[in-house]
Amino acid sequence: MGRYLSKKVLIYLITFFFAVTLNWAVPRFAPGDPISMLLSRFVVLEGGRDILESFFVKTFGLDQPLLQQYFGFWRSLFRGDLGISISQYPKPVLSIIRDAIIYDIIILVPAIVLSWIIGNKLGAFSGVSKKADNFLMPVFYFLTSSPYFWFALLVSYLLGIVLGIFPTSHAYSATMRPGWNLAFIADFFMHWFMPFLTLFLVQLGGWAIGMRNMIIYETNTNYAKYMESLGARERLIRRYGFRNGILPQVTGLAISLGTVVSGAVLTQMVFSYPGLGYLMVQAIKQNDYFLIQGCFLFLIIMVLLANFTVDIIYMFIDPRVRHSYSGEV
Amino acid sequence: MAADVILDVQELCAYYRILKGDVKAVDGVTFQVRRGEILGIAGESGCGKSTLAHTLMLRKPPLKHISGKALFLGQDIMAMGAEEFRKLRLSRISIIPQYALDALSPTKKIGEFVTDLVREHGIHPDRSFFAKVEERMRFVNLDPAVLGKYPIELSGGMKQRVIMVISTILNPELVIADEITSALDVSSQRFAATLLVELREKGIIGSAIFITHDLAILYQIADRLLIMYGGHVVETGPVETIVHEPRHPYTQALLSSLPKVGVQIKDERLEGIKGTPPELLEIGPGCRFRERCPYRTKQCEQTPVTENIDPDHSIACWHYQEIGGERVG
Amino acid sequence: ERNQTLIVGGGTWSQATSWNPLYPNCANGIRGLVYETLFAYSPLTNEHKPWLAESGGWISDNVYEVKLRRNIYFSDGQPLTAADVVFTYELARDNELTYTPLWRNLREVKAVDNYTVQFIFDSPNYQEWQIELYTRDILPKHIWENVPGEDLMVITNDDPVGSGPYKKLLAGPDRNVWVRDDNWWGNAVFGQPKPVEIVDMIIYENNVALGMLMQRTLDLSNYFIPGVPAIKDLYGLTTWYDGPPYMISANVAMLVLNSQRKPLDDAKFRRALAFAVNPEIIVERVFERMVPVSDSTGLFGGWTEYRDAQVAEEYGFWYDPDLAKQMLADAGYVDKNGDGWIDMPDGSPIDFEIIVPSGWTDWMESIRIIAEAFRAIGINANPAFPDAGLYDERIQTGDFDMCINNYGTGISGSPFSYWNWVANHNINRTHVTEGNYGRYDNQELFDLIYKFNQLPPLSDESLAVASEIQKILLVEMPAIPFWLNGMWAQSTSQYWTNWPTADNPVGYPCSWANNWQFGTVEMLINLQPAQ
Amino acid sequence: MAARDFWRRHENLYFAITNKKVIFGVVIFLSIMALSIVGPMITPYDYEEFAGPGYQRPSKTHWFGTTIMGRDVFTQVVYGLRSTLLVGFLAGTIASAIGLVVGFVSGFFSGRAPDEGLMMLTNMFMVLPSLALLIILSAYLPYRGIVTQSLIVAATAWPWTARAVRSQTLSLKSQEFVNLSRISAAPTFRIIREDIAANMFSYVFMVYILQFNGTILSSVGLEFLGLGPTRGISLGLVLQNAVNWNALHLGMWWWTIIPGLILTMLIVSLYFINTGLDEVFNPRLREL
Amino acid sequence: MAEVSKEPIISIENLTKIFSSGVFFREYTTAVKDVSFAMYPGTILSLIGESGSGKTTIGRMMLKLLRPTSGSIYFHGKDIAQLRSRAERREYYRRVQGIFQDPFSSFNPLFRVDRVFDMVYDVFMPEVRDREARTREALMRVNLNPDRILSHFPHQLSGGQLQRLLIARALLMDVEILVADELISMLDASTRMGILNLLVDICRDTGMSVLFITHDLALGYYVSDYTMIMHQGRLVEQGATAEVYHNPVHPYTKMLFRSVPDIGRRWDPKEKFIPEQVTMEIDEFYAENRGRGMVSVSPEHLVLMSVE
Ligand SMILES: Nc1ncnc2c1ncn2[C@@H]1O[C@H](COP(=O)(O)OP(=O)(O)OP(=O)(O)O)[C@@H](O)[C@H]1O
Ligand SMILES: Nc1ncnc2c1ncn2[C@@H]1O[C@H](COP(=O)(O)OP(=O)(O)OP(=O)(O)O)[C@@H](O)[C@H]1O
Ligand SMILES: [Mg+2]
Ligand SMILES: [Mg+2]
Repeated sequence: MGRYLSKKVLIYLITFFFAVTLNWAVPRFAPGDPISMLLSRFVVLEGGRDILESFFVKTFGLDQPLLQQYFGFWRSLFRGDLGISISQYPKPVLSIIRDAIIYDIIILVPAIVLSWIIGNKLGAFSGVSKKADNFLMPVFYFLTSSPYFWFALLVSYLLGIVLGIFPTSHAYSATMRPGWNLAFIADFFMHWFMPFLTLFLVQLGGWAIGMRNMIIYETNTNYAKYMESLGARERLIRRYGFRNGILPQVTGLAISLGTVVSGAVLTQMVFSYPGLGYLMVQAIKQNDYFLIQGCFLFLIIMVLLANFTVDIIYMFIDPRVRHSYSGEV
Repeated sequence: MAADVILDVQELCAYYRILKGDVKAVDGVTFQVRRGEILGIAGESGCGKSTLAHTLMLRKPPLKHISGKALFLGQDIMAMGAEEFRKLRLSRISIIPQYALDALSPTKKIGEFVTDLVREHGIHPDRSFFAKVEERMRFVNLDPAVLGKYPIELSGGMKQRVIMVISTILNPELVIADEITSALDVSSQRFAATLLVELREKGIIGSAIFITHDLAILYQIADRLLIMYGGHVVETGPVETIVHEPRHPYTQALLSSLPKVGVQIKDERLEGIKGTPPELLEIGPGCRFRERCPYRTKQCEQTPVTENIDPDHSIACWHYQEIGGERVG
Repeated sequence: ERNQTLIVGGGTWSQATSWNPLYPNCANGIRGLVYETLFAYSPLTNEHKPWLAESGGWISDNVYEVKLRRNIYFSDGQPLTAADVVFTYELARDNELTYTPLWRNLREVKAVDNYTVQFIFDSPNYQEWQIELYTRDILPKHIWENVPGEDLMVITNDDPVGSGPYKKLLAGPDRNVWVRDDNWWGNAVFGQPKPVEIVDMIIYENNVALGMLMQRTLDLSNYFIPGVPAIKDLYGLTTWYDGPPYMISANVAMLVLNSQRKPLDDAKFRRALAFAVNPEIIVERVFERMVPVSDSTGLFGGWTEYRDAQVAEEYGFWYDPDLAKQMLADAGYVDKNGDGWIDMPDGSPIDFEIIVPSGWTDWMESIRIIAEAFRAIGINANPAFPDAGLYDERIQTGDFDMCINNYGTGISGSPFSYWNWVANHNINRTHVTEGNYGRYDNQELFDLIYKFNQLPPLSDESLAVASEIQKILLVEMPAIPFWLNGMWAQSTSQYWTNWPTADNPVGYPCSWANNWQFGTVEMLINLQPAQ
Repeated sequence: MAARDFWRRHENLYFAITNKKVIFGVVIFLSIMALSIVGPMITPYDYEEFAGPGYQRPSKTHWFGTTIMGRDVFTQVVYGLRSTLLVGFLAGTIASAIGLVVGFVSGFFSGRAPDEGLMMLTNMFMVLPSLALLIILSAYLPYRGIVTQSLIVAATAWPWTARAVRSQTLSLKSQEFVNLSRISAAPTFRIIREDIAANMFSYVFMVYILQFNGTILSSVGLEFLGLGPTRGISLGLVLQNAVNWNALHLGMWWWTIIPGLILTMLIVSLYFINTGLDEVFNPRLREL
Repeated sequence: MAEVSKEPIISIENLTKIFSSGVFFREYTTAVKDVSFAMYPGTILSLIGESGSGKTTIGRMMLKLLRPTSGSIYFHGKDIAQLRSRAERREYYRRVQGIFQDPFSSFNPLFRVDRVFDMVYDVFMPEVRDREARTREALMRVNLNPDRILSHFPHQLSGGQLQRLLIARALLMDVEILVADELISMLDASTRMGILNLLVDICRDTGMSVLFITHDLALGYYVSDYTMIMHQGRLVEQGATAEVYHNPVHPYTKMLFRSVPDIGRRWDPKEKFIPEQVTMEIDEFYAENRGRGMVSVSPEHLVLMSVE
């Protein structure tokens, strides 16, 4: 068991190391100089840009040798310092991420978790009921095959503009001030609903399909046959199938939760819903090394943590894993 | 006499309906199981033994009941309503399947599995019930702690015993044991086989049908033997009679090809049976052994009628009178 | 309250992170809403409107004197006086700030009395000064004198204290919110702005902005929104003009030619290109007539005061593909190898790439049309769409044939800014960031532009130099002005009315950064709540 | 009788062509393919040409209507379909190929250093957030044609194929016929080709379908973010344009819904084929 | 018992196989431990043991499908680990062949069964012209009708036919050593004997030597001259078949004989038989005989008395 964990940890550490290095290297060796880019957009007196340029180069340490920059990067990483954003100077990358991430979480966690729960339930239902399957399976496939942004657009247009039920953009009304009052919460919910719905529906399809196939497989296994020969009712067998079929889905859930941030980029774009996704796209468009790195690093850490958590959870919920790594089998 | 019969199978036909046609794996099978006996069913692989068990316990497509009756305590289980039949299983008629190694749901502890199963039969698993289960566990030489374990934590032999306990937990009148020893080491084989006898001795089970391709084991534990060939029953009789005075050419050939400890090739050359078993797909009438039979005649193209040589010894062969009993071994 | 809140969008693209006016990338609205300049500038009338200043003018060839208004207070209650103005400028003398270059010919900034400041120059750049007057935010000395020199651009100034009509309320990942300062000194002078709050929304895509307009959750959009002419009336959107071109012009979109590459180093060739394109098609198809075609000189708005009609008449260009072909042939550019494409006089083939940033859809469509036009006269040109970052890198390092650009061509108080962008002299460096991406090298022109800068506005001499500049630009054609990008603005009248329009020019409907002092504050003053 | 014999011999084929899901999927997929092949031939326009006035709803002259600028949506869709299919094909092939090679090598040398190394790499790529990686990768390429885009998308899509192929290889490797070939001193290459690769074919085919779908969806996402091909046209770009030019808000449903629907149906059809084939190759799932 | 010549064809010395997996965190399984034996021409040597005792692993090492962790296998006095080049390996396989437990998975389902012969010709005797004729002859020798076998696909043939095909293949090559791993366990009672008899006949005729791996004691007795009993990777008892069967010494061997079902001899119904007991018995046995190691109880009978 300990061995299983240490093996996983080692893999994750190596992954982390490579990811960080890659993350550090890619922007630096790619074309596009974030500072000249920033400079060309400012209206300043002639000669003012030269002053700004030397200011930035010094501030961001881009005049140092590469290796030194690399080690410096690791050093500050361990201090929890992800550097300072160029495009949003002088805000620290970490606090930019912190401000944005909450919106990702608020949309994605419920969308993922709910779509996971409901998708699995529906998928299981579809897997055991032939009649339902004929109708549900195409629907699932349709949902999971739709590009997020396209689906988001349809939702936004239909519910927002044609029916006018929900506001089409942003996290809360312009006139609202965040606070723990009913009005704000209601307003927030209205804004939250459509992006949530989009993510929820599209992901629902995927989970349902997965579960459908799992349950068909599970209800054809020998233990299902054995139970049936011993007079178990179909409901019980289905419950068993669900329990076994859900295990691979748990991994999927963890991975989705890990990609919480990047998962919603497209939907967030369509609804101008704040979050890390848009931030990252902007950072990339503006060659903001530090912000890109920060976002990316953050994502990797999230994904690794999620995977790791699942590995641990798995040891508890699936006896097979525990044993296949302890050499008892 | 009739009161002594637990299971009375009459002219049972069950085919696999598949794309290519009907696989007549159980074709006009007639036999009885008497109270308190162990009926051994032997035959080559593919002769329909498992199909017979499935026909009695769990008919799933493509397996279809075509005709014939199976009277279990006077009631025809072929004609029984689904719910009625469901209740009958485990409590009165039960099966120990061939696939013991994966007959348990991998994510359920043994105890939970048992609990769930008996609940399906309206039994509330209280303390006294568990006391009984634990006692049975001890009876099969398993630590009752096994109930708190997952299947993966058990060895093959242990799983086999667990399955035997589960299948007989409600003291069924009839147990069908399908190839329960084939996957085991000789020592576990002996244990499992004698266990069945002990269960009967202790009155836990009424009668048993023991299916195997290994005549030597049947010799150890069965009271009567039924030899199947190509979906037909070719010979039925008390074990000593069948083993020592087989009358059907197939039984004879089968017995003479069995090696026994203490026979070396240089001393006695055993012969196999020439040719291969018939393909059961869309097979026509006639004795199914005729292709390989040294005594075949034109008459063999008609399906032989089953005749009782003794009250207890029946045979399906046109020529049994000419052949005469042959002592083997 | 919704009807006391003005919701705008289009000027802010990421969360505000700095409220420091000395840092050029500070929050949109810092200049104009929070900090104020001596003068405001109205592109509509091309006038400098006294703002903090009561008046100002050259009292001698090299001394500009500003008289400040009395009773101006910062939001912390401290008065704004000559000392603050002097402090603001001396800050740049003593530290490296973006306006430090001013001190190259500024000798002294002197407070004559509490309300009079004199700028004493060695040799004044009159034209640039025109722009400077409405660009510099006057900082409260009592606060900024405590900031160490090296931190001047670094601090975020989270709690900005300025003299302007609004104060910072909050900033989130999707919005900046400003709240009215009811004690603003200008209430008495200009009137009080109507919106109690201004919410500047960050909107990721123009279709979102349109959706918001349709839902009335946006009062003023400063996005380029395709389809506005089609649905304007349906949804009751207000634009500057009721009909084409709908928007006031804000900058010149020009095709920049890389004069370091053959055959674009040949002025004859460059000039011929100007005749090949019909900008009308671009205006019609891509912009649905929301922009006008540019004048050959590129001058528009207040700059037209320097336009020399005669030069424009004589050297201007128009759409005439046959003429373009003829001009090329005359200069020796014909199809030598018979592949259907025009070649160099020495026979080597010509193959151009026109670039705009990927995703800038209107420009992408435009260069498709331009490339098509070039191909129509036998010049092998193809559009290409590198990502924005790469586009910048390539234009700055001169790694391109042609590109569309408008970074420095925005309307200003002097055409100097335009010419200095189009033909900047500072081109001998790896990254060119001050304009003239095509690295057009003509010392005569550079000298003229420099000279123009040093001449008093609208003096005869300045007009003469301006004609000369226009002539050289037209003959040499380092960049071809094709159309005038609009000051995109669409507003809804559900909550606010009396939007500025051509018929009712009560302000400048623009929330873009650095433009609030262009008349946007006046718009705020003149807005009326609906019903 | 001969026909019957034929079907007996080719049971899987029979199941494949009688499987309702496969039929449904194939019909739709072929129709869409046909559209992409025939479409460009029958349309009188070029996809970049101003084919008529803007804002036209579907009509006889413009089957799918026109864009805001007057380009013909049908023409854009059919040309776009070509490149989208091409991207799916290329990226799916590349991703499957990488996954195949990695999975295969790693399965073949299971338990040894190359296996551990490759699996570590695979696990790394598996946990790297792919969209983020995609965005970063594509942002740093000067121009992206269909090929580069396919490469980028494939670069993040292969890991799960590698895992699947590895386990498949492992199970094939333990088949005795491989050992029989080895004790026949057959050349390693022949073993790989005839005993392993050939037997993986149907499996690989299904993996390929899934990759095809996955890569199409990823690339459409990239295209929407403006990180798609910088030249040419594709369904994703048609959609991106529709979004950028406010098609839906301006009431031009044909410009948004039709391409999106075709794209979605393309993917749906392949999923159907995949599920159907799964039932065919996996008799346990076969419809009874 | 067949004539035993002095020179072993193959001799195995202190063979050990430890499976390990993982590069960073190794996990070990000892499948075979310190096994030595030799094979002489024309003899059948049966290797008997329960599932997982390491029988297959020994067979695979002899076929060079697995590399021993330690110990060596000498083929005519030459360590087979040294056979590295393709030519050397080819020469080895020309003499040493195997047949696997599962006839169905021994054939690549995509190819006609002829492929196994073709491979033999391609690799070992490319010079042979009359391939077809030779193949037919070999098939006849194993009682197969070539016309009903050749150019069929594996799934069209029965297990017995396939297994015979493999024997025919070995015949074609005229091998010295045949490793027959659970040759008949997948086959029916009725077909078993035919194949077994065939194997023994071939041995007699050609002097081929067979390692007959099985878990069936009766079968082992029936065919073999020599018997080796394996338990948890070790050879616990080995010797002439009759010796081992009639005078088992090791508790494990004894237990095996007690539990084998045999027609004509019923299990003792009074004995409370529990498989787990044997482990204890073995421990006791080893404890009693501490330090004795492998002991020769009679000239042709070795017993493992203790493990150190
Ligand atoms: N699902 C099925 N579909 C079609 N035919 C089947 C199916 N299951 C079994 N059969 C066929 O039915 C016949 C009888 O099979 P069955 O499993 O009853 O044999 P068996 O006597 O139990 O053999 P074994 O000893 O190998 O278990 C065989 O010919 C087999 O091929
Ligand atoms: N490739 C492998 N990797 C790791 N362990 C292995 C491997 N092959 C076999 N083993 C292990 O080695 C031991 C011996 O296996 P082997 O297959 O030799 O037993 P066997 O006696 O042939 O059993 P059976 O009668 O079931 O064929 C077992 O514990 C098995 O799990
Ligand atoms: Mg069976
Ligand atoms: Mg084995």
